[in-house]
Amino acid sequence: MHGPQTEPLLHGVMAEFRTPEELLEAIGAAKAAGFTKLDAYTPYPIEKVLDALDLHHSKLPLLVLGASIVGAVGVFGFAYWASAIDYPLNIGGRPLNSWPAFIPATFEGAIFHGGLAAALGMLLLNGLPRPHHPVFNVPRFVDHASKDGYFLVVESDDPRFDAPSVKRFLESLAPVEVNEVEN
Amino acid sequence: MNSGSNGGSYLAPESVGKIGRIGLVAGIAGLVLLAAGFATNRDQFFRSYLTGYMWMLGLSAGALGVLLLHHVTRGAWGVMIRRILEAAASPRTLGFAAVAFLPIALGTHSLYEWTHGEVVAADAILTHKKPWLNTPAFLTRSAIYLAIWIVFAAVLGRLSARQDETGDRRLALWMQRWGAAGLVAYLLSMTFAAFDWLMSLTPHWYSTIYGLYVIIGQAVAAMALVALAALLLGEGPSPAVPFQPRHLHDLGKLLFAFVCVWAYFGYSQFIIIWSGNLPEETTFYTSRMNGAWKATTIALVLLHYALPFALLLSRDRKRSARALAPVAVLLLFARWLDLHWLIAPSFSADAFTLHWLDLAAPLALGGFWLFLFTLGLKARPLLPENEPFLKEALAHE
Amino acid sequence: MSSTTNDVRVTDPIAQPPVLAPGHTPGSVTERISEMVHTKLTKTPKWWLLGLAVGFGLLNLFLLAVTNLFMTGIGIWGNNVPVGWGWDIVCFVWWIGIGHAGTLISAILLLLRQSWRNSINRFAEAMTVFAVACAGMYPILHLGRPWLPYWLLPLPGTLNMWPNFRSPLIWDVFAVSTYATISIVFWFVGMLPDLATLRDHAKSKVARFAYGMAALGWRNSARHWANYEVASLLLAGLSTPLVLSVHSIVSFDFSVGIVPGWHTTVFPPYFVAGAVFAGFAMVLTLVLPLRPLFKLHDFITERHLQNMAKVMLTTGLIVAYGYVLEIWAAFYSGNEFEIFMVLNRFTGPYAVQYWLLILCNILVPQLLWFRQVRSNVWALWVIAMFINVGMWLERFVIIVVSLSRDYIPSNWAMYHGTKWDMAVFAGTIGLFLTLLLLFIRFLPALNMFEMRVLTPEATKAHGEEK
Amino acid sequence: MTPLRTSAAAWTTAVQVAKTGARSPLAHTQQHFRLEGREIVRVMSLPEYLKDPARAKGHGLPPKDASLFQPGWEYKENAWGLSVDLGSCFGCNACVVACQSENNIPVVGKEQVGKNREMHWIRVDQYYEGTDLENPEIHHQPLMCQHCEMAPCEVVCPVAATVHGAEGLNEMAYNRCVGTRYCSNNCPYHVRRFNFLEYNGEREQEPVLKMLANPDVTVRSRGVMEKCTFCIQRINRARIVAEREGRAIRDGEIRTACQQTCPADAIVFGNINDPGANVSKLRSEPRTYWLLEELNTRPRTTYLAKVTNPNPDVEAG
Repeated sequence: MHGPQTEPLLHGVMAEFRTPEELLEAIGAAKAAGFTKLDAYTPYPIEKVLDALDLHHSKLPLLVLGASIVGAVGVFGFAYWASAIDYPLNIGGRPLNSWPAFIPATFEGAIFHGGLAAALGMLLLNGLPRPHHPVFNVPRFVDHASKDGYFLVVESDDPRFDAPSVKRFLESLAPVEVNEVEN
Repeated sequence: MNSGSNGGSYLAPESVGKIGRIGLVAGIAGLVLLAAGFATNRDQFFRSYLTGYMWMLGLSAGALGVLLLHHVTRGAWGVMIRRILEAAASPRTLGFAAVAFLPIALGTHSLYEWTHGEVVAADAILTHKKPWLNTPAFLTRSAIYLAIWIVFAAVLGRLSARQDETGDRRLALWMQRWGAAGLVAYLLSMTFAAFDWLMSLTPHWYSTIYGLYVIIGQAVAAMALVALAALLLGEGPSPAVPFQPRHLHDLGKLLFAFVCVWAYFGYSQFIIIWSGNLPEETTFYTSRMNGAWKATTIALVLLHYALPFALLLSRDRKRSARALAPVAVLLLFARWLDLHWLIAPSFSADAFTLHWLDLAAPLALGGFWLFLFTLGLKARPLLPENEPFLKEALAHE
Repeated sequence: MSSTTNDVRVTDPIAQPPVLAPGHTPGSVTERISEMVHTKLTKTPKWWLLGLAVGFGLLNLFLLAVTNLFMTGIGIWGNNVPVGWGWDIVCFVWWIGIGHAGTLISAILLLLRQSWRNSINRFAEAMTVFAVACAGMYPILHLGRPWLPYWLLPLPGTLNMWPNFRSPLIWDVFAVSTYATISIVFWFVGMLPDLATLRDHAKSKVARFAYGMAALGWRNSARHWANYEVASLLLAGLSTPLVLSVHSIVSFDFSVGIVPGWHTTVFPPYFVAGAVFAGFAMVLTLVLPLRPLFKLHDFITERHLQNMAKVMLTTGLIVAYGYVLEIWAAFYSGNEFEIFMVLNRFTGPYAVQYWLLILCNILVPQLLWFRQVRSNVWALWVIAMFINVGMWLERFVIIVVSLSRDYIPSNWAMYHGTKWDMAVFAGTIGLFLTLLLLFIRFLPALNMFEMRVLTPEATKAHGEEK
Repeated sequence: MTPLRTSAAAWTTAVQVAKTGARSPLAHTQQHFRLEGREIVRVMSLPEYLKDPARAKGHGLPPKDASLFQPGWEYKENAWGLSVDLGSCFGCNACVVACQSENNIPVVGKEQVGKNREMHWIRVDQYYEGTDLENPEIHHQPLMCQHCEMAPCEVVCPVAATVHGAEGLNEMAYNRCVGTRYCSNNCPYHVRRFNFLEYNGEREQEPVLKMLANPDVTVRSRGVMEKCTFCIQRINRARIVAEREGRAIRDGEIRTACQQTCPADAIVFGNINDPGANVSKLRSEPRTYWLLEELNTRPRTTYLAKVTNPNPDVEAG
């Protein structure tokens, strides 16, 4: 891996393509060339790009399941404790542990926690919020990444990274433009 | 399993015939048992028969409902399983259901308290209900319900057959229109069938969600059946129907959704009655919640909801017919349990009952039904080749 | 059914209008939609300013009405003793029902992989959030002591007491607050990539900064998208039962009570269907005028209108099913109070409201069976307005008419909303309108990144047909 | 017995009535006077009563196991109950006034009464029956909080402001009430009263008026629900006295304000756990019935059905 303590000068080298197909081909070529630290930037999610980069192992579902269980158990437990232990009251002749009536709040507790976990977990796993990122240093990226540009970045922590040769390699793939992405 | 490739003609594998023969044997065996039961314990016979009948009917009626839903929404998920649904909800199976209704029609006096003139006369509420709850009206309505289902099954089957022959693209539109009308007719007729055949077992009690509860149970039964059929038809090196994980995922999700909705309807009815605590309504739950049927209730919640819910959460399980099959079998059992839970306490509120006839009835009716179902599977190609959306459905990853 | 001449004209009988007009590319979609936001302030359309003036005016009426309410007490409303809930809860249920279409479109249709949702989901989600905001105020405003709503939360306080978890109103607190939170989260998460687009194409520094902060640094990385897609599906998977539960719990507010006309088990599904029915009517009410105003015909095509009309027809029929069952069950039950409740709706002092409700919710929507009606924007808008009124009347009939004549005849009394009831309702409409107009002006009202998915360029890459 | 003058000839002087064209709304606390065939007030003739004394009881309370909450709550020591004899009540409304003074109930005025917001904790309902419009049969029924053991109002209160006390009273914690009014909606008897406005504002500001109030009873503010308490202040006073004297509360020691004032002794309060108490004896009378018994609210207030024995001469007259 990379040795230096200071941040490398480059985040990576970026190539822009016109269509998703070209991007997919480029990803294939880069993987064939042995690069492993790749990221693609597309204006909308493309299943095949995620497949090509092997990005289908999100931990999110487990996180959400866990949070939902915590929410459900927490709310039911609280309702039980509040109604039957901490402040027992005879309400309409109903039992202290009126469990059938605790279910709606329990259910909402599960959804509330699960939903927040899904959103916050997504941000967390994506390293957001992070207002600035080196890729924004490329002017064409800013103009096209969220519109109609398809970008491939070979990142500098790739063991085979060597800026000039990566640049040459990417240029061989007939991109719109190749840029070094400064940190 | 399936010998001989179908070469894209989507014909039923031989295993279908084998299963059908097993069904026939089971049906005959069950019939012998039923006859023995009829001779020895007539009241019990009718009770068990009603449970078995509703269980068997649920397979057909549920399939009809899902088929209608598919035609209305024209979802790609339904194209792959349309022939399975058509085989399950055919004039053949529903016609059988109509014939099999005869014992119930003959047994009304044994099943329904409101057929007893002296009881009705002594009870103001039952007297009030007499214009609705009387034997001729009951039988007339029952005939109408069965006729409605048979008609819609026949029409959709005919349209589907014509589509195979002519490939007329307009037929898809007609199926959608019939689907819309049929869905309305099915929901209303099944609601009232549930009221008449099941709810009126306890003629004082009523619940407006009851029909929907029975209907969603039938949808669960139908999807469980479809999952098993998908295993039968989609397995092996050259499957009769090329089910992809994605297709099964859709079916699994639908089954999961139906199971959740079943729990939702069941809970809705329970919490409203529990909170209101009106004696007019609580009678349904007194024995089921606090009395002899408490354990059955708990088992039902576990087997019909908690366990399938937990199992079906897994994405991998939904994407494999082999992994789905045990859940489907569990749910088909839970369907019977649900009906037993609905029916048996009406006759024996104070004691849990389970009679051997309770098992003989579904064996007999289910066996014959299975045989007829396999005949349906064999009758036509297992995918509608001229369906305009077939390509889309197959391509579906 | 549609006439055969219609079928002859169309070459392929099952062909449907596209969900996105042909000729669009990801770039053109992006430019066309972000233009709605990036127009200079000085070039804001006049109709927008006019609408905002109306909305803001009504919002001030709301503040006035609420000030009087807080100063004087809810006695300024028409509520009385048999009829403890009037316009307040009618409007609460009306608003919260409207919210449901948004969640349905964004969550359930996402799970069902219905691509026609892509162009209207953002708008519908925003509508959900604003409708829930309007709805959420009523339970607080309608309190006798509206300065104490936090007592309904399970917070430790000096009284050392906890809320009563047996009360459906507490379930409501959990349901509505969860619904509001998750709707906002869903809306915001859905907007993230579009906020990034607005940031990237902002013309002023202020805009770039504001959208930049809001976008949290989203950069369209494949790694982002991977988690994002999972999160969207999970949120949709959670929102679907959530939306069902919310209106079911709202229905419990009535059905667990023992008032004839309230207490019936079919309420949960029937309320949910009614909510979706009302919600789609409101989406159509708003989208139909916005489509020409913003020239959105390419994005909101006839297909959308057709489909929304079909959803309205379906849910309207489920609502009708509920009405039929209520009436049937009353007579079947032999319960004198139930029978009287139904007869009172038919012929009692509020019969006009009841029959108007049947007209608006049941009879008029049957026109949607006809394709010609479904594809006529004017007819659709009028029908949607009927449904908006009908769903308000439905809650009025359930709440007020049931309460005004229940068990003990000596209690029976009429209820009349006052000008303050109307002022608060008009005020919430003002709030809704204000928020909605601000939204379509400053936030991406159509989902850009999901619209890009609908372009031919993207569908080709996707491999999987949507 | 001589025939009485009937209402057919109530006046001896002829009066002329002419329209003035002016309109004035009437404020009335009751707007519907027909029973609609409901068994709210139960009446029987003497022969009917003699034939079957329990005729008015109807089905009686539903069995305990009709409830889904098993086992239910028990009230081991005192269990307060009230019996109202419809045969004795002649609708004088003295109980209403007594209750109003005892419990600091605001007088809300014509406008608020016109909006159905009167605050009486007890009211005397009037129903007219019969086909003779000129001379209908009139029934009176005092109605106050029934103190249901399975109170529908309590279940729906989100903040537990109304709960059950150890002696079976349906208690209202004014301090805790936030005013959702759900309890009032869900009370089948609609005996709960709500402070829609600050009805006690005047009383609070004027020192002299302040002295009008019963110091043992809270004065309620705007936005809270209130209702009959079975004069809980009197119960507590008796309890203190009894505890000081080291004995149980005696039967008849507590008299509610309405009971105290009733000239016909139609209202009797006491401990229904004490078989010797007057109220227990009345409750075991065959004429006893529970209002809306079929709802299984299990009220602590019971009614004694009215038995009529009209003089046939009066009927004819």
